[in-house]
Amino acid sequence: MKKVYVNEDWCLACHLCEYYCAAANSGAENMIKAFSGGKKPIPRIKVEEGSAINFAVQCRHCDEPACVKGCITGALSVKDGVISCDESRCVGCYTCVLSCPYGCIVISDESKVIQKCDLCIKNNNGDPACVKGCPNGAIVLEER
Amino acid sequence: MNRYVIIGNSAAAIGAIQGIRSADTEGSITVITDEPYHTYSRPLISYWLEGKVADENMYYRDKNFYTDNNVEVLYSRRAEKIGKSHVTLDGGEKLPFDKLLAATGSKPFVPPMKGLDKVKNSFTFMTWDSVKAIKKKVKKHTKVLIVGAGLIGLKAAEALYHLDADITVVDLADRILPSILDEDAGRIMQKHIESKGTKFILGTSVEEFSEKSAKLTNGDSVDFDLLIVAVGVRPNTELISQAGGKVDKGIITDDTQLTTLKNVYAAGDCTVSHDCSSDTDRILALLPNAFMQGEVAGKNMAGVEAHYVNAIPMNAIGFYGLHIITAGSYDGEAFTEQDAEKEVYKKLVFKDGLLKGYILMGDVARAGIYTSMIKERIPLADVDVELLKTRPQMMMFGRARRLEKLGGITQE
Amino acid sequence: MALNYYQPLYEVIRDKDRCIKCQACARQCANEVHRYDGEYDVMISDSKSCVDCQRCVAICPTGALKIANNPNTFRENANWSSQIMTEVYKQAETGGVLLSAMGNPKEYPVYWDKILLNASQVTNPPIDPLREPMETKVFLGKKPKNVKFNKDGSVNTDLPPTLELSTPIMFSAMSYGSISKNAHESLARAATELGICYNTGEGGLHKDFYKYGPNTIVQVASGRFGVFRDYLDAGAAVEIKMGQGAKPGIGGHLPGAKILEDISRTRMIPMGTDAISPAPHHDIYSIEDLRQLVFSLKEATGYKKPIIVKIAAVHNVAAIASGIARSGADIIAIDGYRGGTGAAPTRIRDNVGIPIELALASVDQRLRDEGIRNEVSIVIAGSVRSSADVVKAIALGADAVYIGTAALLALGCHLCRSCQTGKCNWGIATQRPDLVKRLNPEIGYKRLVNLVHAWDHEIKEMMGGMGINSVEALRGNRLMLRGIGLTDTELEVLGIRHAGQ
Amino acid sequence: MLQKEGQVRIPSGCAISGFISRDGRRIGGDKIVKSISYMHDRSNGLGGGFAGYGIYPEYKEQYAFHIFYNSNDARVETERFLDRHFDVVNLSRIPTKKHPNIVNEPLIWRYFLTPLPTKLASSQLDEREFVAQCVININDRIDGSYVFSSGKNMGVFKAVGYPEDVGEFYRLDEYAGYAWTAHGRYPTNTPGWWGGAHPFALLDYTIVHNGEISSYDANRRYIEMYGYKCNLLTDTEVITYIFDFLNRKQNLSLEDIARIIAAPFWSEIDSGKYSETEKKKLKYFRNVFSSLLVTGPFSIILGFDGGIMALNDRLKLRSMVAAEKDDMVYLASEECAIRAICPDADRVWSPKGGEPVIITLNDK
Repeated sequence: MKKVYVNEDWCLACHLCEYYCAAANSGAENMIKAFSGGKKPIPRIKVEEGSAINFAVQCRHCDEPACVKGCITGALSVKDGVISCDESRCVGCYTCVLSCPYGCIVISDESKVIQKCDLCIKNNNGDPACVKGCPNGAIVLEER
Repeated sequence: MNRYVIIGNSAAAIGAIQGIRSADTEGSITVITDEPYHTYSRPLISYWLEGKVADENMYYRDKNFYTDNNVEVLYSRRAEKIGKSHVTLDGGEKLPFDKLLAATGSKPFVPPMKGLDKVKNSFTFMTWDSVKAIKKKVKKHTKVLIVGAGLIGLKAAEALYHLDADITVVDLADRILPSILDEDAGRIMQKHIESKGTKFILGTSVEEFSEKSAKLTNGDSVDFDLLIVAVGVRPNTELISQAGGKVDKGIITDDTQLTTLKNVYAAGDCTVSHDCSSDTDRILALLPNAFMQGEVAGKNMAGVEAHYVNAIPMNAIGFYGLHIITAGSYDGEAFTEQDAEKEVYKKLVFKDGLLKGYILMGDVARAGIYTSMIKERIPLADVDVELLKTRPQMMMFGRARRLEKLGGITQE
Repeated sequence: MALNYYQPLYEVIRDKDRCIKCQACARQCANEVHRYDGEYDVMISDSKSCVDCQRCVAICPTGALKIANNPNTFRENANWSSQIMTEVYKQAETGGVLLSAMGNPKEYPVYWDKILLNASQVTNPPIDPLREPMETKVFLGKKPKNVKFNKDGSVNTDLPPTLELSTPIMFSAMSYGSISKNAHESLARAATELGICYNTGEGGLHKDFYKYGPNTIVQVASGRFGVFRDYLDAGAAVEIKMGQGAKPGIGGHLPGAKILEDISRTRMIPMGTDAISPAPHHDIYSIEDLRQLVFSLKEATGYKKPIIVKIAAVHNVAAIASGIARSGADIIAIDGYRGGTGAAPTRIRDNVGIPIELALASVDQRLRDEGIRNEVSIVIAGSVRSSADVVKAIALGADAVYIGTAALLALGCHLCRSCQTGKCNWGIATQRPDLVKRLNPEIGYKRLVNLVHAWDHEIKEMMGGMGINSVEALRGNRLMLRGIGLTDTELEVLGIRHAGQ
Repeated sequence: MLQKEGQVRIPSGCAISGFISRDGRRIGGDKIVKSISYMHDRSNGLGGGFAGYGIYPEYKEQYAFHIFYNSNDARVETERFLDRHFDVVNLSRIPTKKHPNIVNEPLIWRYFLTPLPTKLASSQLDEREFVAQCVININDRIDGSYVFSSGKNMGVFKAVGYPEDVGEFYRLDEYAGYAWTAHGRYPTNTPGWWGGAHPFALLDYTIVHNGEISSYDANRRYIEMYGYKCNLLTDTEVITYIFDFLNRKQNLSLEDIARIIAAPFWSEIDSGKYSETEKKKLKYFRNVFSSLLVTGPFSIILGFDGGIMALNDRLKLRSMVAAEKDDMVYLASEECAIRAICPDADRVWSPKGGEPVIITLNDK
């Protein structure tokens, strides 16, 4: 399955992936609207910055997903290899936050339920927004 | 064609069904449950009581789960006895099996307490039915006494808080949530809960109940309209022990979840697990644990070898909006950071060059990275400990490990 | 400083309705123009530091930024322009030589834009490159004067060392040091994929890039940086750099601050020391000295590699070229006054040298008049901006062109002409690791390949239009050119007729 | 005033025809006139001409110069030049017949010459080079004088007019040769000048050409480095010089010359159809003589001592047909021009672009 990978040699820590991700999944029609009025939608990708190395991390869509197995409500599920969350069923217990070895489950500021990368299959973005938005080709969608 | 029988209808049972079906789409699966409900999530009962989760969201898997997986469910039936190749149901009916799973879970423990029989509105907090009964009795300002300041007692308290009940929690211990929090963290949580109006009476116990009042050992008495006893749970091990299977604190299994009985497996809260963080055998009554044990059991029942290892105690839970994530064992050298004002607490426990356990309160983001450190026994020598202490992050791993973990690339 | 005698050149214009305060601009500006103020929750811009490199504009996800000319004006004066005044103020302030980068930006005539191409109508069919073969392969190097025959009467097909290019375009000399390693890698990989050559410049050859040797021209310049046996052996050709169009008559200076570990090793000079290329080669004070160096290099490389001599286009370029053609060199590279540089004194860059178009025309004609055009190939450089410029250059007589600025543009350069600061926000003219990283060679090399492919297609279209299906039939074919708006002298130097004639 | 050849570059379309008897049988000039007349519509009356080989058996050791003079003064000056360099064995006006369609004729003279041995020796040139340089000298330097034929035992006859009229004008029925070529011209912007008509000749090389080459200036500027002067600015002129340069000066065979001026495409060279040696040679030619690649449409017939050769551009952008009958080989822009004089050819074919058809006398 094609997954999103980040090449840390080329990540510039510009954090644009976070913004493209947040905007794409905000339901707003564009980035300006997504962030209008001081709104700060939470991205499902997270840039880690080091002194020389930076990289972004997002869901690895594991073959044996601890988050899905541990989910107490059944909100997390796997379909065609893509792990996604039915946010209407999440109660915010964060067992998945506890379980994810990559720290890729994020908590919505507003609803307090969790959000996670679903490779943009649920929005109208086409290829994942982080991949399309990365200015340096550091984020790729590929088979490995 | 294999005949699979599963006693129980919760996480371990569902895990087993998924495990069996990943390997065997043909065999027949029969589930025996003494409840009348489609599989539902027990941890959700407090949310249901609070009104946060509606009936239709109580279910652990969607409506078609059994049909889709070709499972027959015997609702409101009890398994009375396990034989060599059949289960005797209530009413004497015999259900033959080739492989059996005991996913019998646990039951509330109600210790003998003087005068308890006089209390009409006494409840435990374990099943959907129990909270349904509670809901009928609770109105605004209903006085509720909860015995037990553990996870169940406080989840019950939180739910009732949302129903504007007047809540008092009594516990023999001098702090709350002693099973998962240390004293400092417990204090922060206690303060937080108290700030919402819930009262604690700690270090004391009920000497004697009357119908609507409890006399405490410290001499005080507490009036109540409704009593919830939440002092603990006990695994349902009788079926196995009666059949001759080995039982200790819970049902004993090997790491394929096989009991000491041939063709009989067990999974979930009724079993004993090996906690790899403390290297001890104990009951890990946790939903993820139950599901994964069930899944391993299911695979083995269907003939695919699987092992359940790396189990650790872990909890992700929130009370009155303050979240905690904890995992592992707290036996070792501790690094702590706290800001009681902001209700933020962090404790990392190191031993033998490994991260053994942690408590995160308030800021729980990315806690799973710590969990993976414990489960995978990643040596501290391999990570940047300063970064580890700052916050959970992938940056603390070396480049090679990051490439492996994040990039799926293993370097020679 | 109490008084600002001059004002910033540019003004950062931020559309507050569009800005989402993502701070990408702040993170990406090495000049620290943009800043987020947490206290007031606003983005703040310091226009004074802005060089108009357009990085922030390009990276802004909402199109909230524009860089505009500062509308502030000095009183208009056709003689004392704002720029000249500002330069006086700067020099009065610093006492220093003005430095600039990239090519001469002044409004001198661009002859490429005053030359028009021909196309076939009726008497001669245009050729459709999508249907018919259309060839752009060229060979650079000396051609034998006469055909020689073997004893059995067959043609002796041995040739002097030759560079074979899939298309008559090469990447011009840009040293590792003046540009980043990633920029070099992009050029090297692109040249390899394209079947052309790139040029090391005078910075030596990084050990990682020896594998691109068959597509590498290694340069020997007055500083002799990084020159040793393996280096000479690695390249497909050796270029002796006598001069550079952007700064004829002067040498180069890479400040010690840029001589980091890798560069120091590649240039073979101690870390932190200034890399100074003298103005002349101190072993070449005349043409016969050049001949000695040409043959020294041939000896050193076993007569297997063509030797290129690169000069700046100056007034008597034709005579100089004639001398070079007779020096044993195989290829002459001529760099016009609009050629780029990583750093040059502004006055030199803007006032020394001549346009490459005129230099090329006179060199080609001179060599033909002397009957020695086949002794050397001619490669020209110094602002070849498009495939049309390439076609015109070849029709004027060039065998191939070097592109430098255009290649850098492909890599992201926006011609802010601030290379000398070392803070290139596009990761090209910098050695700062965080900035170098911004040029991902994977992207960079593809963009270069795209550019050259696109130009190659266009060259083929234009050739096809003229009814020419191979680039050798275009070379020196000045009948395909007509001048527009040129004086008789200019037409005479270019050797072309005026449009309508 | 309209400019003539040499003052301006004039593209033109045309008709060409030619034939040879491999046995060396001499065939009357009326045949070639008949052939070219069938392609009347391919000319526009602004030029026609012929080359005959083997037509002066009685003077076969002498160079036959055909010269146009604009004036008697030009003739006098030229003859003074000729006397200085040659032993003139015979001189006369070329016999012509008044023709209503042929007007403004210059003075047309013929000389049979041998280079003066002393002059030749002091020039240190070989004889043919000496003669070629003299021809180029006259054409370049003597105003109003133009040598349009300079080979041995062959002659060019050309004028402004339709080729069939030109043939009558020169009384070609009175000549006989083993090979003939012919040209009907369709220039697009000139009144036509007698010297600009085809064939173009240097020594025994003659070229008739149909086409318009796009590589002209690249070819011209190259060939002029080697002592040639392209005074007429015509394709035919430069192609003739290229043949002369490659064949006479570089000693390359006609086959190899075809591989240079109509070189195979790289895709073809690399296609695997050639041996490594052949590939290397093709690559060598395309490198060393890259400036002699001729692009744009052309079909040419080269006449030379003892044979003729036909060649098309490598895309075959101009028509050319060949035919064979017994010892005869015919070449023409259109098949009708062959059928007119050889209705029952054994074989008729269309040579491929870039592939030369070279026919030589059997005893050569």
